[in-house]
Amino acid sequence: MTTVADRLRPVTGHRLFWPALVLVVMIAANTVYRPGFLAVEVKNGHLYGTPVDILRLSAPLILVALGMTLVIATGGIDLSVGSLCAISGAIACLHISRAADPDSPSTVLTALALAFGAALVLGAWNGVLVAVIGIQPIIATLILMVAGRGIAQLVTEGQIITINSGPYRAIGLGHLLTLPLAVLIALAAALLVAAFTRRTALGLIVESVGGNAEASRLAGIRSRRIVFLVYVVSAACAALAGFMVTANVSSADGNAAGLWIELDAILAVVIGGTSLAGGRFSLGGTVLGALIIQTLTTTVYAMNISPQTSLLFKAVVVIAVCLVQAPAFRARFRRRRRGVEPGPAAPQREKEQVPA
Amino acid sequence: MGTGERPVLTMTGISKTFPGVRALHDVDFRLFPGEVHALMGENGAGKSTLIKVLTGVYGTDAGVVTLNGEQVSFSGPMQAAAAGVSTVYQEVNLCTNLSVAENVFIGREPRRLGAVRWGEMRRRARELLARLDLDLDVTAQLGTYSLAVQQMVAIARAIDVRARVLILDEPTSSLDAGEVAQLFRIMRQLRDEGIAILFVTHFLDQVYGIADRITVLRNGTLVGEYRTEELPQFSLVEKMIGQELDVLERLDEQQKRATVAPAGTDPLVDAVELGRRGAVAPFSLRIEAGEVVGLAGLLGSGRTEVARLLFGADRADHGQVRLDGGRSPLRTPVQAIEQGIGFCSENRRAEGIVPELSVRENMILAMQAARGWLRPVPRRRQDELVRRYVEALSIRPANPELPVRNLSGGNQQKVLLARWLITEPRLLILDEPTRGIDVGAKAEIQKLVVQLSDGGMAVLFISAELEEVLRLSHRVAVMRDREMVAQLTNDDSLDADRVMRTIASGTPREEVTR
Amino acid sequence: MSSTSSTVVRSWRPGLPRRHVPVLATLALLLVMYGIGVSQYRAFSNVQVVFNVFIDNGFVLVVAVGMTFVILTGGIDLSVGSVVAMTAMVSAALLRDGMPAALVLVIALLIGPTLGFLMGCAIHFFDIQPFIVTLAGMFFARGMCTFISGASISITDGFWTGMSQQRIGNPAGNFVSISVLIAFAVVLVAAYVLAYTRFGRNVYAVGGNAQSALLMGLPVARTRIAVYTISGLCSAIGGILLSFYTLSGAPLIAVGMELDVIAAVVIGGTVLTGGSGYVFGTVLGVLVLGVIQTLITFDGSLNSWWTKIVIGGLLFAFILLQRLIGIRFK
Amino acid sequence: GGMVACGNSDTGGGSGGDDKIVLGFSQVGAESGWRTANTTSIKEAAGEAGIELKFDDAQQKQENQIKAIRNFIQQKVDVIAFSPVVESGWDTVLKEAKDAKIPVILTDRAVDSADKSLYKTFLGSDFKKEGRLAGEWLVEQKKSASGPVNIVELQGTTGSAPANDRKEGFAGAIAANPNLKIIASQSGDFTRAGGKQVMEQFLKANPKIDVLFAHNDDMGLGALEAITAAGKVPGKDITIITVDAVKDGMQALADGKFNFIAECSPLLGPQLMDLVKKVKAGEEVPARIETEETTFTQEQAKEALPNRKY
Ligand SMILES: Nc1ncnc2c1ncn2[C@@H]1O[C@H](COP(=O)(O)OP(=O)(O)OP(=O)(O)O)[C@@H](O)[C@H]1O
Ligand SMILES: Nc1ncnc2c1ncn2[C@@H]1O[C@H](COP(=O)(O)OP(=O)(O)OP(=O)(O)O)[C@@H](O)[C@H]1O
Ligand SMILES: [Mg+2]
Ligand SMILES: [Mg+2]
Repeated sequence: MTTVADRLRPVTGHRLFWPALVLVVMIAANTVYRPGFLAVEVKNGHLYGTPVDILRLSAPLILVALGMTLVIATGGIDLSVGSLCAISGAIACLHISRAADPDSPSTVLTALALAFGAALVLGAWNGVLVAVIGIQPIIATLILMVAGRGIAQLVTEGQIITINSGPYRAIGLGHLLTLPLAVLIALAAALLVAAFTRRTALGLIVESVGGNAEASRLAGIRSRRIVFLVYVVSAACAALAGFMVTANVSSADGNAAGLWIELDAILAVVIGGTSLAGGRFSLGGTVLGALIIQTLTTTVYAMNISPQTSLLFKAVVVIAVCLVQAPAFRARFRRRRRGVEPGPAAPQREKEQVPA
Repeated sequence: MGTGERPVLTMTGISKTFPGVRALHDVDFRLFPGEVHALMGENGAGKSTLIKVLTGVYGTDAGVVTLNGEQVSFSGPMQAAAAGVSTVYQEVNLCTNLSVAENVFIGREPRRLGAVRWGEMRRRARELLARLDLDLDVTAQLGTYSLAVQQMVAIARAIDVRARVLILDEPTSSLDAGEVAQLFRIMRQLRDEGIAILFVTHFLDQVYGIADRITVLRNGTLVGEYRTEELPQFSLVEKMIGQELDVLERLDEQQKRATVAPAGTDPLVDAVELGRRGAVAPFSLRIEAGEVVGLAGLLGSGRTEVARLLFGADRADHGQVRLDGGRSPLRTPVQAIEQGIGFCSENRRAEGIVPELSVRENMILAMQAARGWLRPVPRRRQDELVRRYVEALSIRPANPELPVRNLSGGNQQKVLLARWLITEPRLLILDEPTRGIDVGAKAEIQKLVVQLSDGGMAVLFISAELEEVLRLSHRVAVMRDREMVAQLTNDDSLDADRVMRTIASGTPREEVTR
Repeated sequence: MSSTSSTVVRSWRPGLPRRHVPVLATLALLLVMYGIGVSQYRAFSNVQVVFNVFIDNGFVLVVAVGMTFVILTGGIDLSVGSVVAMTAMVSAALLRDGMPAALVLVIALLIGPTLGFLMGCAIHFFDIQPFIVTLAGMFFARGMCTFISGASISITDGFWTGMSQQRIGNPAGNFVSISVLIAFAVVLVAAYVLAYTRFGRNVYAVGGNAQSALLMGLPVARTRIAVYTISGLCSAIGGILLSFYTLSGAPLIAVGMELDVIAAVVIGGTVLTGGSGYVFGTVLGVLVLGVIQTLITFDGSLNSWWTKIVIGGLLFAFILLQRLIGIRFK
Repeated sequence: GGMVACGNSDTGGGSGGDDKIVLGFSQVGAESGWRTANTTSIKEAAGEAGIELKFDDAQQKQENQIKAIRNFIQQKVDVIAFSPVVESGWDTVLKEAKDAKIPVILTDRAVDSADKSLYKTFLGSDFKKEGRLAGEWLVEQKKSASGPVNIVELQGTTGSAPANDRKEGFAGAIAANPNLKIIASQSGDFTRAGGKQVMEQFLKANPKIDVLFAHNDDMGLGALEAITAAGKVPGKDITIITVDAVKDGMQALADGKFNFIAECSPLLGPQLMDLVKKVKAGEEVPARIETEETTFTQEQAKEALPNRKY
């Protein structure tokens, strides 16, 4: 018995174990409720099924949450991502809708470049407010959160811009190798961010700035530059997500696109094990967190939970997720159990700690 | 001494395990009323843990604590304080956002009808601090004062309580001789009133100056309890480190540093009329390669400010720093590091460690910053460097992947030191590098400074311990009231007495040697 | 030692300006903004315009006071908007079912603090981040709103309509509502609690450094849990005031209010990491947002989206100036 | 007509010298294309009618609307009009308006005040009727259906008046035929993305869906994508009924992807301005005026599409 527990420890001790378990449990519950939940079939050469939907729909959230992870790791927060989604989507769709040939790749590429550029400028604006002027992140980005919706609606003139552009649509709905393109894009972005932070020293530097900004400064880190940078990255991620959200329905809605995605993104980051106080961050955890949130939403729809109770359901699940993850909660739980069976931890640990 | 009486406090069979570390194993400890009891041990021996277990910060795995013969198990410092156990924890644990007066009294403010009496509180705070010879603006935020002052405030807070047990975990590590004397006077007074005092320090002479009894811990286990007069200094050290090392001999063998200022046309660092309004008056200071310059002065005399200006941590509004005779602007830490300057801050918690990061990451941080984010230090190189310094500075536990927050205070200090040694700087500014470090390690660090300077590294050495400064420095710059009043060559004629006199007396500017 | 009283007075004085610079800067900017309004729009100088700002923001003020406690400890409470709505909703539903007003008041005032208490416990004992716990609280309370009723419920109860329509004013016709008086009472009590009680000072200590506060022997657990309970209570009072204000409970009311409230608190000079700030600043923060809103209505020429952009712009201008003044005086 | 914006926007001098009518209008927000068309209509109509418009956007918050009305009272506008964010909770502020002798007109959504003297009239659509019309059309279509007809419903934002009323109206109408069954009903928040996401799950959870009733065009348009992706033919395999008749919706109807739309016209402007003038002149007006609205089938849509304004 002890041996099994011991062998499992490296797994259960991993910081992604609990979020992953939660995800598995949620999927299992869905499958029990509706056995076809996990069914995936090939339709028109594409994979089709609820799991694929979840992956595809969580792609924008994953993107936004990736940027948010870095921002939060520096001890900040970015409330403007939802508005940035709307702005970038609106600019791209506006350009395409005005172009003579909405189907030509060059039109779409220019549109993407324009929108992406605008998002970078706005990200830089956030960065300047936080890193240079020193405004508290939540307020600095609140400005753009409020004004950004206005900008997005200004771009669309309050209407929903509907476009009919194959290449643009593909960002949200296209497939590559039977997989939704959106999933691949999110995956690529995640790998890119992971490579940039973990293959270079960027991750360490970000964590250090978030962990203790003054100590980092005295160790020779250009903290401001890093802080500035993460807001730009966050904006870039938000822009990509904005493209997906709008491409998904082939229309840009300045008001609804990316609405409240900032809360979901923050939730995803925190569920993934990154502390809002800054410091250590976990990209894998964030991705898992985003999947959990999307699965939760899909569950509400799939189980046909009434709109009246769906928020209650969400509240309960969020609390449950956080509780199983909280070490303090598990410690309490375990202590109660240890009375029955002796904890296997002690004897095993002893050997490795006594210094030779 | 009240040894005839019953102990006011006993701890028996205390064990405490942190994930991966057994901090305490079956430790016994007792404390009698009216005695000063020193708790000794190397860095990481478990002293602070024992104290935290006692006051309920940590739960125990096993063991019994009794207070006045009754078994107690505090759920936290609040309960402990209520039961008459007053504690100053290692590292200043106060709220820097509150005023000095509040830090002294919060939790037991004078009140009338439930309302805090601010005036009364300030008055009493002022009185209490005056007992410690401190004249502060008690309405100012605590954070505006230096660490040493904060430490004194923490002590003031602890001695005000009508406690039966007073616990002081390394209270003297950032104090200078005068402050220590003041503190000891009060400790004796309290002892004579029958209060039991538990005292942790790494200064052996302080132990022999005040303690009645000594308990020694090693690696989380109890070595023994001794009467001070029955335990000679060298056997105390042997018991602490568990080997028959002749550390003390080695300490003594260190000679007065040679006075030869290495010849060179241009000094390595040449600060010209460097100053910052409100912090330190303009001063000039040259440091040659391979030279150790000590900074002496009383608490708050501006030593830290000098160091920060040289490093660019604060921006100078007067004068400039020249390196290698050239005129390179030095305005930020980044530039300083590029020029080969390292700065080990005295305030390791606020300005030093990044608590969440591992020992390894903390160590390579400065090196990594200097290389830029695009060129990560290869993992193998990291491991090699980290292993070398963990060994050289005997950092314990020797697991580099532990979050540095879990290390004992002294070991954190060593990690910081390693961070700068790894960058192989040309000038290393050490602000209180030996604070909270045990005898053995301190000797190692001193040896290291000598070695490094022999190897051509310049060192600016700041320490509250004058002996240490004198032992290591080629020259000693003396600070008083935020002004550099003298630079003395450390030749045979220089001793602690003369430095103290320079600090105390008039304006011996003429003594300045260049 | 003979001149103790005089030293007390002296040492109080020099401490005053620097600590209060941010708040004073905010006050000055607020006055400037008001001045701009008066010079630009004719009716802006009516006393009633100022009174209206208070009438319209009384409940926000109360909620912001609760939020101030939470933020001072370094936490955050996202549930306030939903709790406000839930309180109004519960009151409306119970009144509709014919429960006597006094009983409804008691029940409504208990729900918020209870939820706050539970959230505080989760935050403290299980060490879950306040953001998440209160977000779940927000989902829960909002869910309860729609659960109680999908549509809004009017309140016709005599006590409620009385409280709502009672005007306390002068013969010239200017008036404030009872809610304003209640809000002021809450502000005064909160200011007193923060400045003059042990609990209040503990709030600052926990916000400054919770670990230190614990080692200093302060009741960190109690304080933490209490601030969320207080925030819940303030939200409940805010909810009652809102139900006076609108004489109804609506499931979708006060959506996004938490952000307004947080913004108000922060604009008022309270630092989000905790440990510094004043209730008076929060009052100013609420007024700033209220005056911005008033300015925009008086203008009356803005498009829907320009409204948002201008609100963002004014917010930015305000915070930038506040920050610059703060830096200058440091 | 050709009045350039010569007046300095500062005072709105209205009630001063010239007798241009000043109308204070508080809009819900700009949460949908429908709403924007509504705003545009009102602005244009005000310009044409020579009425000075003080426009306020409440950003979907009742509090903001109450504030705006109070400020209109302070500015002594001639008439106040607003589209209430929610039905209830207006008595206090409307009483203040009444005391200040400023007449109030409601547009688009009603209020539930017991005291009908607080406002002059209501101008707008009847959401319940829209739901009912949609339901009645369906009952008519399926009256020969022998087996059960499975309906899924995409609700608007939970708790909003149009969502509640359309649901109620629709449910009431289809009760006439026990074969018609709503097997799933979920909120799509009035957005295309919401409609699409919910529809995807409806399709997976329910193998046989015959009818979709969406509370607005946008959700219906989103659902279209989901239906297509599932390999079904919208308008054929699944009958789609929506409300609103915005341009994109009409296009879909004309293209045969939708089957029926109950119109909910945002073009209230001209009617509103007429009312304002009448009210200002002290004329009697009916207590309730419904916007001229109709319903569209696919054929009607093809005809109407070329001259739709929005
Ligand atoms: N919170 C913690 N988590 C994990 N390990 C800890 C924690 N606190 C202390 N330790 C470990 O427990 C051991 C004892 O530490 P302690 O702080 O008691 O040492 P100390 O004797 O006070 O040393 P110093 O003289 O350096 O202050 C060390 O190995 C330390 O790394
Ligand atoms: N005894 C004292 N009374 C009042 N203020 C003091 C006292 N000692 C120090 N200070 C204040 O502490 C602040 C920091 O001084 P600084 O850090 O430069 O001193 P230092 O020489 O480095 O001292 P140390 O490093 O020993 O703390 C100064 O602002 C000074 O006013
Ligand atoms: Mg220690
Ligand atoms: Mg110093």
